[in-house]
Amino acid sequence: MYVVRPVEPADVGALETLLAASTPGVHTLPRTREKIAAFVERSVASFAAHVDIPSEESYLFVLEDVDSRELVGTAAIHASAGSNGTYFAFRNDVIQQVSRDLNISHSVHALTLCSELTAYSQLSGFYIRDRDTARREAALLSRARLLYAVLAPHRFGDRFFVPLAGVTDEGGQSPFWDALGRKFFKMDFLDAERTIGGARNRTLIVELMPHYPVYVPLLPGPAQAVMGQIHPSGELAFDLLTEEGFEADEYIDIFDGGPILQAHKHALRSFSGSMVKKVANAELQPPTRGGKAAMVNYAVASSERKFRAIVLPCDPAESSESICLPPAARDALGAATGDSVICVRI
Amino acid sequence: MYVVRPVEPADVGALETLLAASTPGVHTLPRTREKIAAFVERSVASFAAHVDIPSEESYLFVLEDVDSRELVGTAAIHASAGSNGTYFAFRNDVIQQVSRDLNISHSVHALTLCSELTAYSQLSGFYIRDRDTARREAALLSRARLLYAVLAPHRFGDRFFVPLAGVTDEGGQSPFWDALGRKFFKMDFLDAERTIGGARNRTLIVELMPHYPVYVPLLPGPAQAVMGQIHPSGELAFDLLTEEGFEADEYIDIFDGGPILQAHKHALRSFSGSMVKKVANAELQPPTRGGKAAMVNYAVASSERKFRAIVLPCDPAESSESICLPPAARDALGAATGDSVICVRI
Amino acid sequence: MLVIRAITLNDIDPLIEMARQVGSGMTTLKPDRAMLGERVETAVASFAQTIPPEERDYMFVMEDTSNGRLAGVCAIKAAVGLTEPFYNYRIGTLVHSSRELGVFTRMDTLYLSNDLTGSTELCSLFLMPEYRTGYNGKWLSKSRFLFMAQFQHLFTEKIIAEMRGYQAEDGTSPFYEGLGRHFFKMDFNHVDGLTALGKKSFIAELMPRQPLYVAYLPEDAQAVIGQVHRSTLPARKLLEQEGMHYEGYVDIFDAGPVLQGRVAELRAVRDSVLATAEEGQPEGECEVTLVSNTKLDDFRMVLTQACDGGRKVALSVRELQLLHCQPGDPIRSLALNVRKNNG
Amino acid sequence: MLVIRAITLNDIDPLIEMARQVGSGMTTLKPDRAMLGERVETAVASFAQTIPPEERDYMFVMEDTSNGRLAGVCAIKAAVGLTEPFYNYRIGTLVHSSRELGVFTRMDTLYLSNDLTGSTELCSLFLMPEYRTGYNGKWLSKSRFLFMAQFQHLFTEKIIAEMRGYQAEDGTSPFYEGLGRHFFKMDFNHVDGLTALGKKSFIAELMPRQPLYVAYLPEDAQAVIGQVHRSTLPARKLLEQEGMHYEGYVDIFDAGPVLQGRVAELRAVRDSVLATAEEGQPEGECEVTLVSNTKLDDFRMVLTQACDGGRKVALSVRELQLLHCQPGDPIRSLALNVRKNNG
Repeated sequence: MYVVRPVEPADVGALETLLAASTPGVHTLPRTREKIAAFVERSVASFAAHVDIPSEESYLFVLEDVDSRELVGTAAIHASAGSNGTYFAFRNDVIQQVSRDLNISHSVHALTLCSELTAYSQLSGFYIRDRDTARREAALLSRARLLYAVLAPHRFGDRFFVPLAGVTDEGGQSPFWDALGRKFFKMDFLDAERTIGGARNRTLIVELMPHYPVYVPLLPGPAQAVMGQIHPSGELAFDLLTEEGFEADEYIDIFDGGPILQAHKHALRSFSGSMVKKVANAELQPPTRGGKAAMVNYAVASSERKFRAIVLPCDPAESSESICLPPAARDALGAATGDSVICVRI
Repeated sequence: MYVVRPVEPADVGALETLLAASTPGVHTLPRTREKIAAFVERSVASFAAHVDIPSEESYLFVLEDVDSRELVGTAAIHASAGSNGTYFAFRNDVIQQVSRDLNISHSVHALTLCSELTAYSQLSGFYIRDRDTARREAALLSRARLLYAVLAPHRFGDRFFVPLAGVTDEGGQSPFWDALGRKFFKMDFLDAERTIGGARNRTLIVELMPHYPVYVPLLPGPAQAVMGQIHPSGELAFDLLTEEGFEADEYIDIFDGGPILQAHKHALRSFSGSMVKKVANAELQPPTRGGKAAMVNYAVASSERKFRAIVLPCDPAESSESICLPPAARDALGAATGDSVICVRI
Repeated sequence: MLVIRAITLNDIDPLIEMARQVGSGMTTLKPDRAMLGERVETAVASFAQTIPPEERDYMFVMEDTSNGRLAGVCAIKAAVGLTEPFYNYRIGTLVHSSRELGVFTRMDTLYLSNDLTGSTELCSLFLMPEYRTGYNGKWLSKSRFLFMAQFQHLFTEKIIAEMRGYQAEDGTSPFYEGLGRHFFKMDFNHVDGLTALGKKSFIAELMPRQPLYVAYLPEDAQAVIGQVHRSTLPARKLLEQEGMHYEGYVDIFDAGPVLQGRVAELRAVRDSVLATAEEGQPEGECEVTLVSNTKLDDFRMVLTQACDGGRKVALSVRELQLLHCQPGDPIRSLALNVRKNNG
Repeated sequence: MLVIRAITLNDIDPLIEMARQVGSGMTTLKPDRAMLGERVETAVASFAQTIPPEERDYMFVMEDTSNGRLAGVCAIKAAVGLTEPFYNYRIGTLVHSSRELGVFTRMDTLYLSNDLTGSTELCSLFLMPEYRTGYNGKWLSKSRFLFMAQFQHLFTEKIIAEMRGYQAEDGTSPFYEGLGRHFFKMDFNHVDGLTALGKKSFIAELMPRQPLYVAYLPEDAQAVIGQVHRSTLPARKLLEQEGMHYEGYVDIFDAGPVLQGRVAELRAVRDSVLATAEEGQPEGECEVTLVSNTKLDDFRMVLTQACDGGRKVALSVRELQLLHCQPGDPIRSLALNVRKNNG
């Protein structure tokens, strides 16, 4: 069994080992012990903070193997993307071009530097070690952040977004960057990402990036081709997020042209589909209608104050006031029979 | 009893009488017999047309008093707002301004001429004679267009919008126009509306209107004050449309600054809340659970081919496969027992 | 002998004949009787001052008096863009700088503009191939400056001349291929033809409005911004000698440069001399000089030898006849060639 | 007697003293020892040519040799905007025209630009109040043109001068109140002070980037675009006489005009004369003339009488001393006043 829980100070060493394998420029995660420790510290403070208005809080979750106590994944969420400045993205505008005289009608795409995502909450730092095999756990890890937001809505905005890494070649070069950012920054993609620390809310962006819309037809073919395309490593995250209800197409990243998925919380299944249930004892409750075959996977999360989330197969719980959890699940959640939990189908 | 039905050639005279009382610049309806006849002719052809892709079709509905055969209201819907050009609107952009050096952070609104609404379907021409007393019939009239779209989705876009008349003074002057359009058009608001015939998809708009964002703080106070505000005559329509699921705030009209409400069809109650039911005979069916008190108002619409819509109080029909209609209602709908209709709570 | 003179209504037929030889590339001189006829009428009214200054279009013809044929034509349009928008790209500079990163990037930018609205335009210069010898081309081009020097009060502060832009060997415009084609979706010649017909609303409809960084364009498109067609190089040099400069305005289709000048700073205005006609032979150290009469309604000019920087102009009887002048009449002179040491 | 000369390191203290008297409004001359000291060092290196041309900053002082005090200062900055963005608004024209409606609207537009990046700037002109008599102000301002005429190869093609913008009686700027204040949310003087300190990133962060129609601004803001502060009118006229023009660039805060000129077309470049110093008294019809030596590393200038358009300059022994010249040395002269008939 795996559990998602807030990161703890004691996790720093394990995280260092885990994140050594993450890809810079793709996973927006720290890789040095010092930076990892700072991130963990910030997260611990954020979970402990009393929040009135979402601001600089940053919450880091880890996926832990309950048996071996090994950390196998991370996922984070920032309360407000632009709390520290303005979060910049390219908005994908469509301009209708019609000339009745000439009987011409077509649309031109233009990328406009915009700051609309500034007050959104931002998902990031999604990394799982065995991403090809652990699909169910990956789904839990990705969604657990949103379940936390369901439990603690005052800590987050009404809208969420997730930038996914765009396409780069084997050498770490980005065709999108080469056509755009490089002309203004005068440096390589990886150098730029290193310099800016993956951030999109810095003053230097407004100083350096183009203020006028970029007409897509003027971009070289390779740059156009990767606009809104995900890095292969992001496919799993992309699938999980679109299943969740996130939508692509409207925004792309200003550096690598990767997609930025976004949604109002009402459009997200974690919000619209989660149900509050009382914990019941699985052993005491006979399986209903049709046995194992009818069981579905639920992500179940405990409380805001002591947040834990697990995924497990259960009987459909829609029509019941309670959800039946076996002892191991209750232990992992830290929830006793009769406690309230929220659950949502995965 | 009132019924909403497609306009017919024989209605021209009655429409001329009805629309004489509509307000130019507020109701985008023709007022001369010739133009009314043309609109009716176009509507008749549109209803009769076989449509693959929504284009220049324009559907006009009338609200008729079944007993007196009097016409008391109109409502229209255009299949594609920009079929005849590009539909222009101002998008209400918010620009985040942050200077860390100076510790300044605020947002600036800017209006950008955009063409995003071009492929939307457009509701217009909503007019009802006794708008203060006939609230239920007004709701029917407004919604009937959407029920027709539910029945004939291939005739319309996935998104809908409705421009509502903005604020003008007693003399028909618009503070928003005076601050913006007048500087480019060099004419009075009513002259401009008359010249352009209420259209927002004409070449002359792209020729004359500003191509660069208008920073709202630079507009005079009276113009800022009326941005997104409705003309008093539009309050009823506004209320009905927001109940329906339309959202304001994102777009305003380029001429008078009035709000443009818009929504994806999935967000509209006519789409998400309408149910297909079989017509049952009200006399044969005893009232269930609690009698009259539990009855709710339903808008009921018949088929695409011979469209009629009425509103009437019924027993809740959610859990039933049929809806019970009295003979008068069946007559008005042209629906026999056993026919399929769609209905939605009003 | 050749004389340059104000056009008359009698010139319409020969002018149309000449326009047939111009070929494409000059949009203001098409062999269209209605268009050219109307234009000559405007020109005649301009010299007669019966239309307002900003509507005038002064056309000049070079006539071969030996056979009465027209050898060339040129014009000065008093003000462009007052009835239809006159579009250009203006090249500007934007600096993107971050002190934190130590990055300082200076970028050229294209702005779609109508800045030159109302400028006086030198245009419609054409010399018949058989007359392209000696000083004829130079004289025809520069004749307009002498006219402006004489009638300076008729012209706006600024004058412009549009130069044909660079074309590749195959006749395509790299600038158009790199920019305009993406928005117009048609061939350069088609676009060019539409503008010649005065159909310009498609520009407002289809042209991107937002400032464009030049760096977005393909390199071959970037390289030709402000570059003239090979065959236009000599014409450009002539105008630059007279005090016109490329100031960053280019054609929106082929990026050919617009040369600009202040009337007050033209060589002709600074250096031309108001003198008195006398009959005789030039004596002493002379140079080739443009000499005109000072009559607006019957403007005429010859090319001859004059001394003392144009202050002494001895004209032959034939030349006086060509100028419609008597000895003692006022004349204006300007050396054809720019003096090395300008005073 | 007064002499204008290249600044030296010994001038730092008196210069700081002078800067105390300048008051606000001149951002390049603040009484800050570190800033001014560094600037004088740059100037000294500039005259000595030990730094690259584009980094140079030629400062001149007017010295009263009777008491050794500094009477005034002025400077030529070789290139602006190469280390920090140099912002201006450029006034452009956009035409909105519909043939169908018969509407033709010509509108002025403000473009935020860095177009003047790299231009040579005339700046930091200040004359002590007690010396504001006679020709002193004119001479001090124009001295820079004679320097540029002598060392033309050191300057970019174009020069600029920023003029203080219009202010209302109460010291507020109608342009700032109508535009900048909406975006900066602070007082004009505060904004002005920040730019003086070189803190300019807030401009990139807060200033609206999109072209603005002038018609959006309140009328009093529109009216002052390109207008100078009342006290700056004479300075503007002086520069215009020398061949500088307002070409539609203004300050982004107060809309004061930027005057621009082509070095090759300055009166000083056209009309100044390279002559030979001789000792004696001026004879014949003379006029007040700027006379300088031709040494970059020890540039010095006096104001005196000269004849024959400056070709004949007879200097007193004292003047020769002030110029650090011997009879027979080359000198350059330029009439202080513009001649009515320019040749």
